[in-house]
Amino acid sequence: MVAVLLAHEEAHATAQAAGFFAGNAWLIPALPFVAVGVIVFFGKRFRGKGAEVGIAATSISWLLSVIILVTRYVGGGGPVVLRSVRWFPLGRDLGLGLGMRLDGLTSIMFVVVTTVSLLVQIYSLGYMHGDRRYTWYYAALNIFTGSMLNLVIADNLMQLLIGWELVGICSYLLIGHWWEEKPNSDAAIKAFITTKTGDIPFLIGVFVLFAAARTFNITEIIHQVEDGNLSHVTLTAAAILLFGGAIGKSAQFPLHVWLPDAMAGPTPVSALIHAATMVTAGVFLVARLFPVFEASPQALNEVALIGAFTMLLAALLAMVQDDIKRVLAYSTVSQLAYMMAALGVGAGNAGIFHLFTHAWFKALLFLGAGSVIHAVHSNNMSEMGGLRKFMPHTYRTFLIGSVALAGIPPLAGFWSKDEILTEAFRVGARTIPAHGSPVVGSIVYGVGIVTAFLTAFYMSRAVHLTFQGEYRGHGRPHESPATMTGPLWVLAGLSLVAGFAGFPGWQKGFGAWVGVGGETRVPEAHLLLIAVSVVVALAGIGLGRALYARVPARDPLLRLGWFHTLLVNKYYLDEFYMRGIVRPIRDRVSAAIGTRKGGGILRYLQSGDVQRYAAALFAGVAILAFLFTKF
Amino acid sequence: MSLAWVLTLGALLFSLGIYGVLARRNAVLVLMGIELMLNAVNVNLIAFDAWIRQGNATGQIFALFIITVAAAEVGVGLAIVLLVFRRRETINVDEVNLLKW
Amino acid sequence: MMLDEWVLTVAVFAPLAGAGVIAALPKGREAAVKMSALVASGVALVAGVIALARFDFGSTGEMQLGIDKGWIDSIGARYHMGVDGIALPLLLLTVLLTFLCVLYSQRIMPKPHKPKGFFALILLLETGMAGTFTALDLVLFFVFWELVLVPMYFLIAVWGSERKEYSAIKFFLYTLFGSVFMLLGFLAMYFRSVDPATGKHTFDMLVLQHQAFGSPAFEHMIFLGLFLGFAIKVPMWPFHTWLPDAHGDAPTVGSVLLAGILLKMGTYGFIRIALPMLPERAVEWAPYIGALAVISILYGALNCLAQKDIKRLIAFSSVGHMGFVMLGIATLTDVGINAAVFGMVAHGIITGMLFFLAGSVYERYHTRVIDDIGPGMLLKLPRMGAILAFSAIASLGLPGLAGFWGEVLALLAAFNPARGLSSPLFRAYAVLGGVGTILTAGYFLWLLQRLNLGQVRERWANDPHIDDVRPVEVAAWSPLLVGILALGVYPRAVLEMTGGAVSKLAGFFS
Amino acid sequence: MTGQEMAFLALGAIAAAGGVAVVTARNVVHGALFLVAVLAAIGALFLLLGAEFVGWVQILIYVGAIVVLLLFGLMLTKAPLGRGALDNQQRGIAAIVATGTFAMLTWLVWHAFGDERITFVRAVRTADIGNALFTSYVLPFEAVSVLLLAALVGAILLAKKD
Repeated sequence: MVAVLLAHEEAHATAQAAGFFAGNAWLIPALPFVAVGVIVFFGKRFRGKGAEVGIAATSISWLLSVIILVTRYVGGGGPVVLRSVRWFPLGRDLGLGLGMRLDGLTSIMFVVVTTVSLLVQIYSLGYMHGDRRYTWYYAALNIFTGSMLNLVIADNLMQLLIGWELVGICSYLLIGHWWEEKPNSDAAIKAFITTKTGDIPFLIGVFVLFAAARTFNITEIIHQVEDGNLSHVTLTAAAILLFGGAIGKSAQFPLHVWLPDAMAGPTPVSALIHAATMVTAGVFLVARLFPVFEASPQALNEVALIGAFTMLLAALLAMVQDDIKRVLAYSTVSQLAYMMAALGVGAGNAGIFHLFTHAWFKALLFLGAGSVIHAVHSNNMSEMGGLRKFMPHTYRTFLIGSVALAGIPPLAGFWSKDEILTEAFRVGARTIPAHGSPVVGSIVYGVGIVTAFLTAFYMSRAVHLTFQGEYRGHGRPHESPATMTGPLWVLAGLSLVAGFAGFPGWQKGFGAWVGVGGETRVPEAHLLLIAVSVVVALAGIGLGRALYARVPARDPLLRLGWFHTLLVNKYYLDEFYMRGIVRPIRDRVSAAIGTRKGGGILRYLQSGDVQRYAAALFAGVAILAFLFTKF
Repeated sequence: MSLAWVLTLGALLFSLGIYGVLARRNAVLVLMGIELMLNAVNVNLIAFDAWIRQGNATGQIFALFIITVAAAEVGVGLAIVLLVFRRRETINVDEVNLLKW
Repeated sequence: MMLDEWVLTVAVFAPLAGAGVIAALPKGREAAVKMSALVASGVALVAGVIALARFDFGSTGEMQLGIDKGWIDSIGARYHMGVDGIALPLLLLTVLLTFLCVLYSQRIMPKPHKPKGFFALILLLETGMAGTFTALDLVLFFVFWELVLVPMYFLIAVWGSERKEYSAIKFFLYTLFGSVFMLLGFLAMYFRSVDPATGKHTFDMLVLQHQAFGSPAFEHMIFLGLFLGFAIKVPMWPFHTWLPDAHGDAPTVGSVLLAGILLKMGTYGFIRIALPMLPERAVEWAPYIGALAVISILYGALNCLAQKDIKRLIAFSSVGHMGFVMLGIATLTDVGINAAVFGMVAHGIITGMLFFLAGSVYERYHTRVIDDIGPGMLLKLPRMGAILAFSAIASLGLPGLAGFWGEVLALLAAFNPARGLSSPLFRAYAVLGGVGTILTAGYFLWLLQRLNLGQVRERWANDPHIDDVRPVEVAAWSPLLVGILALGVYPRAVLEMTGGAVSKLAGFFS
Repeated sequence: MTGQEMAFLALGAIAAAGGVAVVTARNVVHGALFLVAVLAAIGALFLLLGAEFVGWVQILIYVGAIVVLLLFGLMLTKAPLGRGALDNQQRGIAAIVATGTFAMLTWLVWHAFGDERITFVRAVRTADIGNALFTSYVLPFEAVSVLLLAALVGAILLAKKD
């Protein structure tokens, strides 16, 4: 791999040389935590009820992140900055550090997380206005932001795991923010338990790496992988187990079921946690430990195939949803699967590039959906329609986001999606060497094209149902306040331009910054491939327009018959989990154990018959005396 | 005279006492079994005393203590038996299972 | 130095003196009784803090602040006490938790009132518990160990609820049953030991660490005796059945002390006695202990899912958490034993806190059935509900809070067990333990949902007797809440203490 | 075989046979009378072993007091007759445990003291016992007297008709 990773030796030198900002990047995750303390204990006394504290802290973090990214970019990449302190000792020769590993990937993630978090917090000023747990909401958002940043900066797997679990609990807390309603707390529990299920393989994977490498430190582990110190079996096992965590967090099949339900939370939360940041943690994890995955073709193939499978699965589901947030949720699952598939075919940079662009337009779409929901007080598109007239800002920004997602040039989504498809195609065509199987590359490309078509179609459907035609809801909707439309326009702007960061042939491209896998692989643009994907996207949009331009009385998708039923029921997966796993354990197994009259044998022994006790006593004494003298 | 003979007699009486304690229903008979066991202990004490033959006859004195304790035990034991009999009209041990919950 | 020699004695016996004073006070002097109890446990707490201050962190593996005087010369039992890095945190936990219990009871007392007996018993209990963690002589250890039973029995039997006599007897019989075998083990070791200094048998725990006790078969029997004594106390499946009854029916502070400290006596016994004195046997027993530990984890968690009673639920969660502690011990590695000690302290704080909460909830609602209290407690009692949520989340092992480290480090250790243990087997344990953490998260979140979340039940909505956290509760709980967060963020506070001592112990196995 | 040994065997045979009869008797009063035989034989054995005072005390207290007390107990509680009424269901277990204990103890005794012999010396004088009792053992002696008192009070309290 690149010099960035081999720069470990100079690490401590670079900590000073990196300059003040890079050297003190640990401040970025620390600040939100400080804000949490202030908000929890003093929040209610502030005029803004604590919101301003969170926004201020996140702003500083954001500023630092941008400075670091810019200086790195100006410096043409720059070294990895490593710093750590010993946290606590662990036995004779071990210890756990608390450290930072600041490289391209971290810098990018910093900017993504802090920007979206900041915008969401500003947006929430309007959206959450008057909420009964307004102060707590901001505290939780800041715990989340801090934890996510900690996950990103972590230089060892244990620290990463801590961030990983903390974002999980924040997700739980925020999904269940309106816990007075039982479905919301149900969704929160489902999200936590489902992702936790993935966390166990992740934890075991960390242990596998630790057992082999005797360290949690990511840099050292990667070194050992590159030096070939770790056996293939170990690496395959570790990679597949770690990917289990990514499956849970990034909502990949078969653990994707929690994400749509997670839409029970406030919409800004969905934008932050369930679109732009936390759900990308799984992708980030694979990228962070990419050398481990690269060392094992089996693991890479698994990643790619799970990704390919999930992207199609979720895109199909997105077509039949009536709840606008669920459309976006399934879309998120599908797009995350794109990133996974990209990593799986070895195109790490393309995957992260898509993560980067996706964050903007998906956050934009969620916030736009939130704006709509705020106006019509319903999540259902069947109660929307015609909002274009009432909410011009929301409409325009939402449209930009949709087009970006659909992959129309020159918007952000096009560049990243196309890079992924191109890479997959090249792997399939064996024009570039790949760690995984070429067949898998072809599969990813084929499924990716189909998914691109579906993506364009369902976004077209959503836009038409929401904004075109006549208003079908109650009351008279109104445009949202500036605190809400402002962030929308910022994100819309980013969705317009972010794609150029990865313009093929420009400098060394996005990959030179990030340096995740295939660093040497310069992205190429194939005009034919571009043409194919643009045509497919346009076809999707066109089909959507044809079917939904005039809102039909009967959903045309019903013509799919049994397949539609299957989709509406989410492939019956939820049913299966509930009836096959959760209920049996929760209700039957535990009841069987819990209510069984324990101590049957003891009950027999404790008959209350003194003479039986005495018999046992004497027998015991005799036997013991015999044993004690014998031995 | 062999010490082990006397000790064997003690063991025999002790075991018979155990049998009595374990196999008898009647509480007074159980008490008799206990008397047998206590006597077995006395036999051992006296035998060891005779074997060691120290000046102050420790074994004999302990035997005396045991006889005293046995007397106290029978007194209290019979009092309990009488009390149980008065309450329950029976002194069969296996019908008195207060220890069971 | 005088102070160093006697500080442990003060910490252990100040409560006993307090109990004596209380017993001597005339009836009806309730205020004086409460004040004496507070002072006595306060003195013990201060002594504990002094011990901490005088403790040399440079050599945590050594016994410090020791005192060694003749006691029963004819059998060689000595008044030998001291603490190392393993005992000190547990001693501190004991004096702190008991002090908080006494503080809490200043205002909130279970029926039938009777403050005299209540406080005297708590103080007596404290002496027993603190003594167990400081004793370095098996006879002394055993005396303190048994001393704990009596006050706890009466606390449950007199001040308990529901089937209190049954639970008290059950607790008493189970633990007594175990300790008889433990005593046999002690005696067996005594009679096979030779103190190199005197040439006689010895009860000294430090000397016994370097003894051979005869054939492996004989040592196995000793280990079996010790195992029964300690495992019942922990309690490990299948010896756990006394625990939910005792916890469920004990008065609030009884449950707090029972879960917070008493259970640790069992695990401490493993670490202090069974492992260092019989290391070769421990290696052979470890796989079985590990298996029981994993069963405890899963069994406890599954049981929790079925509980309708909040105190019994927390009690069963203790079975699971102590399973993690035992799993850590069973690995025989320094990581694992560090994790175990950390887990003991963390569990003491967190579960103590949870039992306080359960008690306070019961005190207000007069029911412990989850579905009768909830849903919507968080709306009715926002502060109490928030504290409950915090403690429950700490208990399910969220990083950043105390519960996490004990669990994750135990699993880590299980993944890399000591030499001589089967790696695949222990790795399977680690995986199963991991499944246990999912179940743990499941039942705690489900508890929160049923109890805390949702709309307030109409029955309670306008009940004026249900008030939110009171000042005395704030006072008694805030140290625990701070401790939960502090240990989670800065586990070094405990691990720094235990490190040296554990390394020394782990040295027996590598 | 010396005279002493022969006397021991005779007394031992009486004691053993009597003991068996005590625990198997079908009539409770017979059982008590067999107990008298056992206790008397043991008392004689004590005399034989040179423990004069203990021997006489044995006969006085056991035969004179304890057995009488037991007989009173039997009569006051209307003890029934017959094996079914007197024995419980676990005779088999009891026999096994008793036999096991006996085998165990015998093995132990012969293992440890098989070669030791009691050489006949003169009997211990009662005066010596008195001396020892009121010098070296005065504290236990007092304790035992308190015990007797406690037993007395306890027995009265328990048996008292309230």
